[in-house]
Amino acid sequence: MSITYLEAIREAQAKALADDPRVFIYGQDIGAFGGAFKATKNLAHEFPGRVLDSPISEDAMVGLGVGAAIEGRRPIIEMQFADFSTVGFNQIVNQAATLFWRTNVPCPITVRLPCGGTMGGGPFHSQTMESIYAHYPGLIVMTPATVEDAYSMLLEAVALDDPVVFCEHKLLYYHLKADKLPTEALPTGKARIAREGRDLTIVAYSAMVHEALAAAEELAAEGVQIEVVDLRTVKPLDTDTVMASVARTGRLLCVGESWPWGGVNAEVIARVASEGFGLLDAPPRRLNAKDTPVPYHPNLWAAHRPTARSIATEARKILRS
Amino acid sequence: MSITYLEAIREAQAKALADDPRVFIYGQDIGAFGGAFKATKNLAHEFPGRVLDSPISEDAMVGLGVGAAIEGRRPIIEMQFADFSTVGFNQIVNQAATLFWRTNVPCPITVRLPCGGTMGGGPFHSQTMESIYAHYPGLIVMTPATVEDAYSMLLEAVALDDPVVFCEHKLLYYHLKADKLPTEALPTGKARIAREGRDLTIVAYSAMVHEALAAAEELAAEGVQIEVVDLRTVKPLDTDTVMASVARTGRLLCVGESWPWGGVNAEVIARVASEGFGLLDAPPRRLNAKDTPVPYHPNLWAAHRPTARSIATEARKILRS
Amino acid sequence: MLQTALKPGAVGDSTFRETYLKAYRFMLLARILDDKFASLYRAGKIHGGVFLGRGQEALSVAIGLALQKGDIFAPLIRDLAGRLAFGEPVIDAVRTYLGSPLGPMRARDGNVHRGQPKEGIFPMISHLGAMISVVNGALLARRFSGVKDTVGAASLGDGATSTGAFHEGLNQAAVEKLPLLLIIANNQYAYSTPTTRQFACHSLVDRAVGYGVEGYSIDGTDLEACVKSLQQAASKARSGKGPQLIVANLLRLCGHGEHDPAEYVDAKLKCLPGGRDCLKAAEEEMQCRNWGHPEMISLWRSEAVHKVEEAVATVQREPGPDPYKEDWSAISTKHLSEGNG
Amino acid sequence: MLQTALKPGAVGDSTFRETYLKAYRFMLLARILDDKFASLYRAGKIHGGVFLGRGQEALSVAIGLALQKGDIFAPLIRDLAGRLAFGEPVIDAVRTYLGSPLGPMRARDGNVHRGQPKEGIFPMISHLGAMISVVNGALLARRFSGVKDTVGAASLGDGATSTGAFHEGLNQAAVEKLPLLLIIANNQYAYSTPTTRQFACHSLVDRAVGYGVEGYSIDGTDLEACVKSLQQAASKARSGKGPQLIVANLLRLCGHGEHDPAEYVDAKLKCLPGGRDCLKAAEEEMQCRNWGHPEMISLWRSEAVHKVEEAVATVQREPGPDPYKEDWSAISTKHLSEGNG
Ligand SMILES: Cc1ncc(C[n+]2csc(CCOP(=O)(O)OP(=O)(O)O)c2C)c(N)n1
Ligand SMILES: Cc1ncc(C[n+]2csc(CCOP(=O)(O)OP(=O)(O)O)c2C)c(N)n1
Ligand SMILES: [Mg+2]
Ligand SMILES: [Mg+2]
Repeated sequence: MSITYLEAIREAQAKALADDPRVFIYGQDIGAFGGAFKATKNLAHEFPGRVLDSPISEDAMVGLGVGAAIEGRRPIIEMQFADFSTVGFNQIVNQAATLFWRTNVPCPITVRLPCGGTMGGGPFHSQTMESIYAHYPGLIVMTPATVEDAYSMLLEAVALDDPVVFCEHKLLYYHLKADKLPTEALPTGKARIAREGRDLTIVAYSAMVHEALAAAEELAAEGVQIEVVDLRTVKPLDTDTVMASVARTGRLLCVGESWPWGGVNAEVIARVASEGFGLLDAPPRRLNAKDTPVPYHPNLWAAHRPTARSIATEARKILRS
Repeated sequence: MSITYLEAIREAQAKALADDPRVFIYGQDIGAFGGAFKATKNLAHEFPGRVLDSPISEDAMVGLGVGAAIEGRRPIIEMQFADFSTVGFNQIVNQAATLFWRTNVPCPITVRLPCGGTMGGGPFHSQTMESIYAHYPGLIVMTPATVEDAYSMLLEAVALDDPVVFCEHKLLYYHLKADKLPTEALPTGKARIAREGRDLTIVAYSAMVHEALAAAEELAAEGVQIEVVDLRTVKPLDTDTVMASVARTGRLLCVGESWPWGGVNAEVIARVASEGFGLLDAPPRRLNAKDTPVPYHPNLWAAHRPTARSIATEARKILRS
Repeated sequence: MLQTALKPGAVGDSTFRETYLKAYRFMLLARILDDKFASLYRAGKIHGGVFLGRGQEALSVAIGLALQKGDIFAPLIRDLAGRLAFGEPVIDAVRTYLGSPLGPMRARDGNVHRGQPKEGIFPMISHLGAMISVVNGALLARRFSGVKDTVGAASLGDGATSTGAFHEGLNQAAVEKLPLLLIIANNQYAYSTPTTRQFACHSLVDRAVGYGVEGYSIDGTDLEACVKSLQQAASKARSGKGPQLIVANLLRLCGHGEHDPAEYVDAKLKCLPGGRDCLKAAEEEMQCRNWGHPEMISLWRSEAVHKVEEAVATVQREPGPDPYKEDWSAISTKHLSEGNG
Repeated sequence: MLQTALKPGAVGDSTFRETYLKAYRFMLLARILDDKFASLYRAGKIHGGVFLGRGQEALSVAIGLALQKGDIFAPLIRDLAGRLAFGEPVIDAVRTYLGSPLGPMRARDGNVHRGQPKEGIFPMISHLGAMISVVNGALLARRFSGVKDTVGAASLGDGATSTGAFHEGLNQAAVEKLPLLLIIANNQYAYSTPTTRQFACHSLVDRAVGYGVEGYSIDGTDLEACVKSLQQAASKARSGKGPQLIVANLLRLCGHGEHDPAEYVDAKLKCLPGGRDCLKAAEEEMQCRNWGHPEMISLWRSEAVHKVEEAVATVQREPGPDPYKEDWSAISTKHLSEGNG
């Protein structure tokens, strides 16, 4: 049997609903229909009254989740696309994220964001928003890159007493497969060494981990050994694991799908430069999407986002320096 | 005669309205009342029909501005507090910011955000959002630190064909004074050397420029010469000026009022580390607000944001390293 | 859909007399506490803004009295009377305004941004309209738990009806048929902005039909009308009739905040129905009906003054917050906290 | 407030006959072009989604015909007929769907996200409801310029009425008394979600009174009703009567997108009024009235097919976009562009 990244997300929600009566799911078309991506397939049927179709009201969807959380529930709010969370933004960053600090009442809400570019997605169905949400105090931001993490981290997200922005990547939904669901996982907040190497550290997360691994493969043929660090969560960010890797390799390339100004890559480089300056044998570099909206046409989209090829090219530059 | 930072903003809007018939202003309580901070005092009277009170509808306020811009107008949209732009967020980052790239029709809209902490402001009347807006392609983000820049940069913002998020700092509104309005200014996108020095570069913007200058003064007494760079605009970011300064001093401290994860400080450090690695004689460091909402009580607020004292302390650390 | 507020024959009935007097006492206490905050503000003793409920006590107290222990209340900035009637201790308000670390917001948040979620008082965030869907969520959670006979009330001003959050929140409650009381205090202004710049409908109650909820239009300065309408609305909500939209007409008898002289207020409004002082009106009503003798009222007043002065004195002796005692972490899972980057 | 759509006696009148036939031709062209997009989608020739207006052509075309050159139209995803009637060239649609760099969106945006602002067609962003206030702003700008006799139309679905943007936009237009036509195509579903999960009011037209705007409720499958109601609403808006809210009842005769088999659609709906195919209905109507002989109609059909095939053939010969020719800058002030960090 083999299971996809998307099925893992569906299974994690099924398990959360089955194990914890406090869990419910709220979002557009997630009930009988099973969601725009089928991440809640059959869940409304298996868990009557606990998987509810919402109106097209992102602000109220998140607000409702916060209110239910105050009453001890563990809501999962599905945004149909991450891009639409901009209209639920205020409730996420100012309501959910501030509740515990202001009132000492925890806010165990999970907001699922189907993120990232796909062929023909275009400017408003392709955005990644981890760099926006991670800036705000009070939020945990997860960016699983594997089927196993999609499953175990979503269960973690629901179990945590704090608001979690769960960034799942649409490009991984169907193609990424595993043989079975994991029974154990790294703790939340710990990064993972996705591939070991001694010449260069590539820090990535979400779909970019796979581009980085492909680049590492390509470079291996050239006799270069790339270490790939999968951040898993971007807030909190596992500086120790990154630093330990850079200590081994002396070189750092950060790869992310979000826009170049600020964000995960800038944060990682700033931390390494501040706390691990002496570890660096060469200037740290980063690779992001280009500084425009995400283009519709595949030709343009392929040039807009980092790919195994552009990562390999960037890596060679660093290795030469 | 002396003029405050707030009066300079009012004067810039008066001049823009007088010089350019395409300009109008739209926002809550900005008409006869002159605005919550009086940034539009008497303008409704002086320019009948061009300074309009809006309903409490931030999303529609920005949307209206974009539509008017399409028709060739130059709207200035006043948010009552930057914090409330979260409910106008979608129209700023997905409508205004994408219009030109998608349609080739420019979007000359200026969104004024009264930003930053003040005594007793609390979590929802104190936020700075430059780090959020600067992440998005299609926006220019200005953060004036002086009376002169408040005036000339706002005029620039209105004159530019692109959407500008204009971050004015409430703490500077009344206290910061100049003798007269400027007749010339640095071009948009150029940073300013606010104070020259050879031992350490402090990069700051908005209200933090003044904290940095105070720290520099304090350290001068200890025989240390601090160079203070005022970014003026955080997007685009004047990497050249920053790099040139670091080339002189070899040491870098970035200071900002926004939250620690990501944002302006991380971006500046990432650029210097990537492009000016060899210029650094010591690890670059940064100082931000603490990673919680902005506290209400002055005791807590003073500890939450960077101050001349905490900047000086941080600077000494770097100078010792 | 539109309903008249008064149940005929109710007047004079003795339990109502007690309710009325009880309401009046809370209004009086609220007025006195508000006045105290105003004077503390003028004395420079309060950081940031001070926002009063002067002129809106009748409506606000009616909300607090229509709610029962265990219900939910998301008050807005002019709801001191309702908060007190619902059970918020005077000292909570004082501690929050004066920034005492012993208050419910621990000096982290201030003035009207206070509450105790576990006691059913949801502390507003500033963004207008944002609390409605939060109340919806709490009510939905209670439905999940099989809790019956509960309601949640959310207060709003006329200006806040222009927010998208108001629309999404009320519509969501209507779709889920939640026991939500949405009370709109139309005090004629949003800060300086008159209602003509805020909406174009004849009355905000005309919105009820568009959501499929019941609507009430009342004189917010008439204590009896407020108490009876809110009670009627609350019992309807409790009995499964879904959201109830109460629109009260009244006038803000103070500035938007104490910093605001409010010269923009049209003096004529004071002479119109809804423009009078609801506290005075209640006193006159009590006289006509011969309810509560003047001596009793002045006794109540001095008791209220004493209560307020005592609370203020206590809080003023309390030390301010100590930044070194703060853990500066915004999340409850401490080992995941990033500290201060 | 609620109005009946039909002006009596209009039927048969010869200019109306022409309008009707003209409308029918655009509906036919839209249906054929939509069908072509569907087959291109099935053939894997289109990147991303394909969204059809099948079943909504009568309403959509009526919008396009009620508008004049110089007016503003913010179409939504099911407005191909209205776009064509308003003047959008067939090739613009084809180029956008096939991602030709020669199209108005230059392959940067696709499918229904197309338009030419300077021609009065505002290209939607995906966020539902977001275009209303943009149309308001354009109309306000025209008022500033003293432009009279102009209107702006914004299309919406039933689901989009649940967005805060819908509320803020319509309310804003009402406050400014702008000449906005807000057309709601209630096609019974928002993607898979039935209206019972979207709103609780009896009819969406009941919302008009709450905004103080005129409301119309029409059968969206009745071409005559659509054309006349939209013309009536447009002339009212032109003459300064403020926003007009048109709510049309109809059924989406396709999936949400072509990827969607839409098994969730209740078959009974097809038998209810509003459930029929408006194109067939118009043809039947034409037969009864003896307007346009069958031969003419089949001639029109083949002309339309030809037009569509020609456009597709042309565009398919056009080269795709070249990333190296892109300047990858999102702002117009090039010297301020950060490039690609
Ligand atoms: C979304 C949002 N925009 C702006 C503000 C700033 N603001 C605070 S109170 C207020 C006026 C509110 O008027 P109304 O709703 O009528 O309540 P009232 O003050 O009259 O009781 C405004 C504009 C806010 N708090 N939230
Ligand atoms: C704010 C927002 N949330 C979610 C979506 C995703 N979405 C796109 S179309 C659609 C359904 C729209 O239904 P309706 O408004 O009835 O229009 P219809 O498709 O029926 O014509 C949804 C949920 C969106 N585009 N915007
Ligand atoms: Mg008001
Ligand atoms: Mg629909």
